Amino acid sequence: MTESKKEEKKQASDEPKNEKRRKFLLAAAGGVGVAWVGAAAYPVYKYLAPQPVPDPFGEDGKALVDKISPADVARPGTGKNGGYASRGIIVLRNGDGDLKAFDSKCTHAGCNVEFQGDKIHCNCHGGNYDLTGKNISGPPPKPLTELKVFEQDGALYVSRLEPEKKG
Amino acid sequence: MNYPVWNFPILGGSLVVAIIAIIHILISHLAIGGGAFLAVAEIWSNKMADGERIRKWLHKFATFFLVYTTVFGAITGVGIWFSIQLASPEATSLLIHQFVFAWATEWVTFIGELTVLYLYYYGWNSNSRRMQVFLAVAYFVIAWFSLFIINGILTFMLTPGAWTLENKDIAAGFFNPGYFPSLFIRTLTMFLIAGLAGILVATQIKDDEAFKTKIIRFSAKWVIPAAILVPGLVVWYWFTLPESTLAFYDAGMVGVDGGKMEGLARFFWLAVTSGALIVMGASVAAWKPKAVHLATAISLLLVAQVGIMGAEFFREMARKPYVIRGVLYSNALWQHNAENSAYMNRPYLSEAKWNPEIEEMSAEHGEWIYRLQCATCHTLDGYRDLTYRTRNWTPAFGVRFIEKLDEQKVMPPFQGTLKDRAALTAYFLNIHGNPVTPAQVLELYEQEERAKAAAMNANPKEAN
Amino acid sequence: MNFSNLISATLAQAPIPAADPLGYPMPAVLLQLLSYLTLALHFMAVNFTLGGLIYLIWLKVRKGDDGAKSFLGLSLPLGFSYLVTLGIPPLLFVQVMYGQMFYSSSVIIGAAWILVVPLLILAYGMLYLNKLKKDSTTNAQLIVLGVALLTMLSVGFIYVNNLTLSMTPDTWMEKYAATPSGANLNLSEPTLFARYVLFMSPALVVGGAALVLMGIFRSKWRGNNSGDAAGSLGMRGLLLGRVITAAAAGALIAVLPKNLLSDTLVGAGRVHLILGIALALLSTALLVLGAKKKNGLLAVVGTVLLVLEAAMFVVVRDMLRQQYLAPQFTLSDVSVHEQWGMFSIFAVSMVAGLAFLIVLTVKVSKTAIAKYKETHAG
Amino acid sequence: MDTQQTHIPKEAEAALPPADSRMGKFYRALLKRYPIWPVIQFFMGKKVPEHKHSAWYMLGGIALFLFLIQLVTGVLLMVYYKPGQPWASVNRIVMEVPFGALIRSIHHWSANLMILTLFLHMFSTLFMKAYRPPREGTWITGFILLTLVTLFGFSGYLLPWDDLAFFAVRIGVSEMEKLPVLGTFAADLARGGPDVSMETIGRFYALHVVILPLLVLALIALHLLFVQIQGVSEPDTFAALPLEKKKYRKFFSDFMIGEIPVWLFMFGLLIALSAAAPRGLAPEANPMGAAPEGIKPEWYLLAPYQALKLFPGKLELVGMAIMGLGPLLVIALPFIDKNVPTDKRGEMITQMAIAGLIGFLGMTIWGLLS
Repeated sequence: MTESKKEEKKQASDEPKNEKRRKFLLAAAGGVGVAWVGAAAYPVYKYLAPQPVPDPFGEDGKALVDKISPADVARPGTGKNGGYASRGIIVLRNGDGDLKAFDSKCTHAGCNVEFQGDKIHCNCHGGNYDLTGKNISGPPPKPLTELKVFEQDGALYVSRLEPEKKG
Repeated sequence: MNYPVWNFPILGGSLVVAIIAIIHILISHLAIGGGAFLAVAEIWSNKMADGERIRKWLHKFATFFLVYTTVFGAITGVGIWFSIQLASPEATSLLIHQFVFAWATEWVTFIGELTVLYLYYYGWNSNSRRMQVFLAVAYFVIAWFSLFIINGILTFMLTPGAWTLENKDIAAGFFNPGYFPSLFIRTLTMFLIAGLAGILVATQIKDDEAFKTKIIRFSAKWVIPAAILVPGLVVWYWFTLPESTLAFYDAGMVGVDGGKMEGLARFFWLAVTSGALIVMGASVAAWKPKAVHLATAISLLLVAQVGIMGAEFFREMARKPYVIRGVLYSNALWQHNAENSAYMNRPYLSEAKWNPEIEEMSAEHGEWIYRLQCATCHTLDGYRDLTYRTRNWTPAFGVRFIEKLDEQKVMPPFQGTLKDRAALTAYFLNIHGNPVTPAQVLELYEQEERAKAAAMNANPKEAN
Repeated sequence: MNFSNLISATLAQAPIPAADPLGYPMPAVLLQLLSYLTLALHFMAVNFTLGGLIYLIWLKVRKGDDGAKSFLGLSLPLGFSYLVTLGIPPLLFVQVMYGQMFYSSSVIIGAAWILVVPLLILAYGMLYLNKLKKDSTTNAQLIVLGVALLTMLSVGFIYVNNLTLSMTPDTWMEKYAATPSGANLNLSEPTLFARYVLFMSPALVVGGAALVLMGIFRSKWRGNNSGDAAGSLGMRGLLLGRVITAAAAGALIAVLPKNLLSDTLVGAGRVHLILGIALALLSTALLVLGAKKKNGLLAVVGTVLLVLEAAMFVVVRDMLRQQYLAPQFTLSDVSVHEQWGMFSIFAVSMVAGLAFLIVLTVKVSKTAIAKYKETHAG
Repeated sequence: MDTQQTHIPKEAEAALPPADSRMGKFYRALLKRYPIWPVIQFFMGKKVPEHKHSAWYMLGGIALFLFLIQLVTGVLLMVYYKPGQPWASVNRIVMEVPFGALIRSIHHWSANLMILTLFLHMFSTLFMKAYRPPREGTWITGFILLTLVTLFGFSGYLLPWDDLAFFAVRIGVSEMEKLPVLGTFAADLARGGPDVSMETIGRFYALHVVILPLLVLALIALHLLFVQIQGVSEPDTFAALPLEKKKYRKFFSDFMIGEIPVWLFMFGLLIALSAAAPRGLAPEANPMGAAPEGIKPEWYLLAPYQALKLFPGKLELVGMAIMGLGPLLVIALPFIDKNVPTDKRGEMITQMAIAGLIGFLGMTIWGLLS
């Protein structure tokens, strides 16, 4: 093989390789560039990112129930829609005389549900829960979130329900 | 207290240092990275068919480089030294006495740099090719050693590591925790700046697009190492920073003009943004070298300049309120004195050396405390101005605030007695057109304290 | 601010700061030695650049020798950069030894002191402007060089102000109280102007010596008389410089407090002064002779003696300073914490570095001189 | 195979990437559907003359870039700004929202730099005499844009509802009140009442975020269209050159791409200014309290403010009349000075413009110092 042929062959085999290398380098450079731009854009993301929502139960672990007084749910079978920490709530007294409270946000699409005496109903898509908060018919996939409710100084308060079962 | 305090108006001493230093750092980085650029371009030109042309262009680069780095670089370097003597004599003295031979060794590199650069530049026409390459490489190596040395002293101030005033362990102080990340970041930044300077000189190539394209693409490549590696190095550097600095950074995301140390966060993001802008700008230049003109190239260097401003301000602010962290406060109060309550509670003026026999509780009392204790960092109506910061002060608030000056850990503790605090408060209140005397301030403060104490006795729960 | 009446009455004690807690990094004698050596070299560079600049302006005004003009135009920026660089070690060592005094006086004249930085940039930049813009008109060049001269003279003036102030702590408090920004000069110092002229006038001598050397070698390498005009200008200027310096020295002696003078000029002080004067006479004689006979060796020896002479006077200057400060401060007051390890790193790197530079410079100069001879022969 | 008749002209074929490449296919498909080749060709032909004052041509682009920054940061600020609780919401942006102070400072500095750039743009156009016919339209739209941007600044100044904003705007609008005949009517309309109040916020807010942006965008489009159609004006010295000595740079894309790093620097400068001198928030406006010390309008309104002080008492109206004449003269320039190359009158106008510039700068500096 003569020198010039060798050269030619070398060139021929180099070209696609060089092209490949070029493409790889360009992609790598692009990647580095995008990473830098991303870093510089982080402040904008951070500006728009939602601020952490404060704990509804505050420092002492409880929240005042709004628009429902103890008298409203004095008798078994009564219940009412109200609010706590700018969210919706349903407080009811069941047949056994126990006071129960549920966050009124429907587990299906987030509408606020309504206490209807024998059941809890969602007007948006017709979901139903029983008075223990269990989803019994319609689209809701999960029971309502139950809260611990108690009376203190003539007003109702709710706090996070301690999980009963563990493990 | 040991030295007089330079009350430079509007800017304040520290900003004078910063302005000179920021200019110097861009140029000094160019002075070192440019050496590598010269060396690589020399070798490159030897391998190229149009080597002679490249060298002709390189001569232009070398002329720009020589004038720019020796005139502005060398003198601003000396200028930093001039300004730190004025702004913080006590700290400068400490650094000089600890690192005098490090500085002297750095001076050997200066002489070496200069001489080799002159041999290279003035021997352009007579030296052999090999000699020119050798000189360029030698220049870079010697110049880089000057960074190697000064970097030890610079990083020492923020992270003195295992060094203490007692052990005087120079090796521990020099190769402190921040030393290596900082050294690598600066080295890569140097290459980047050299590349940007190369682009600038390339804009002077007229009427030959192909050659201009070649040189600009060559120069733009010098940004790549920094673009890839600096982010990782910054993370490393971040982990060497004192915890309190990081806490200031976190607190500094929000807030403006007072209270929080938000400057730390702002300048950090200035550095990051500038990095991104340089990567974008250099990519644009490499993509369309034909479009690059003088204003384009100058803009790239100016972006580097604001980036350096961000990074260096960050480094300086990270040290707040110390000038040598954990050893000496910015206003020349030694840490060991600050921990000694007997020292801190002495009547300030009678202990201060630079006291022209000012009478206690006189009208000038507060002014002299301001001049000797506050003016190292603050001015009245310029940089970090106290007129603005004390605008809402009441007599009692001022006295209380000064007592807890160091509560947020961004200022040194106050030295002096209750009377000193009252006098200083009176001084600021007078600036706002409230003509109270120190004695009146003291009286008002004590009244309020008594009322508070009475309220506390009456209703301990409510007064908290 | 009405402090002045308050102050002048009081202030029995000057506010001298405490010495640095780290102490001296090696015995004061060695620090002094290093400082003398480097300061002498710094003064040589200052005098070469300043003197060269004065000669260059003279030559431009009088439309003198072109060879001397281009030599000066080319070498002044280099001289300036060595002036600055050689100024670093003496400034470093004065801060180590006399830091308390030096920092205090620097702050007191802070505004003027920081002005040194822009002034240096201006002067240096003008010297390069003169070199790079060869095609500008004579008037434009004269303006450029005139600015450089004025700025250099002002920098020298600020230095003399600072260093005299650093020796007179009794005057500090009044100045500091009056202007917190440091917009002060030490104009009340009686020795100020005599000292200033004494430090600036050797410029004519050193610059003259440089012209003499340049003239001799130019004629030699070119094998003609093209360097004669420069040589004779240098010689005449040198003699004029000597006369002015001697007059300034006389003036300084006249205004110096007598006890300081007599305390300085005993023992070592007297020896150094006499040696200095002897060296001055000898170097002048050698340079004049060298210029007349076009003898390169004589002129080179004469120039080297100038450095030694400068070193002698630098020693006398320091001894005078010690007498000034004697009531408040002596070098032996300060503790010593030796840093021999660091010192040896410095010493080794300096010796190795200088050796490397000398070898390299000789090598490069040889090819350059060969090329010069080749181009200009005949 | 595509059987459709291709409408791609031959010149386009030559200029486009090869037909088998991805971009080539895309462009061809595009041109087949939308035959805009002549438009593209027109833009591609736009040239910028190259001479030693070429750098001034970048100012328009810089101003546009800063305007885009204003749009983006303005929208970001609107996310948290509440015209019902102006001060509290701005305070929240500054003190609580991460990087809120930074975004607000960028908005502030970009506004200032934009106005500065526009001033420079106007004066460079003036001194290069680029306003002469047939470019009257560009000149007039440009001048209106400058006025609108000043209004932008004025209306935006009030929105944080702090002490400084309140009194500065109160002063500004009451100047308007002094105008004869319709003064009070117009001022009341602007304020929504006899004094600056929360009512004013609503008006200024609507002006600042809806009306002015729409107007400015429309005018920018018109301004740019004029420039595109008529091309960049050539200064006399350049126009007089023989054709072979005239050097041009293609606007698309050489000039524009070369300007990108300049924009990047402007962005860096904005961040640097915001880091070094963040925009502060004064205490909430208190219409009953005393005005804060040293209250002054923004720097770009200082010159007329200071000049008005020269006309005390009843002379103020005279002053306002004289100052009203200034803008009118500026608008009328292309109708007064139209000869190419510059004649005696043109030179006189240049000298008058220099005098005007010096007067403006002098008044501004005087205002800053006093």
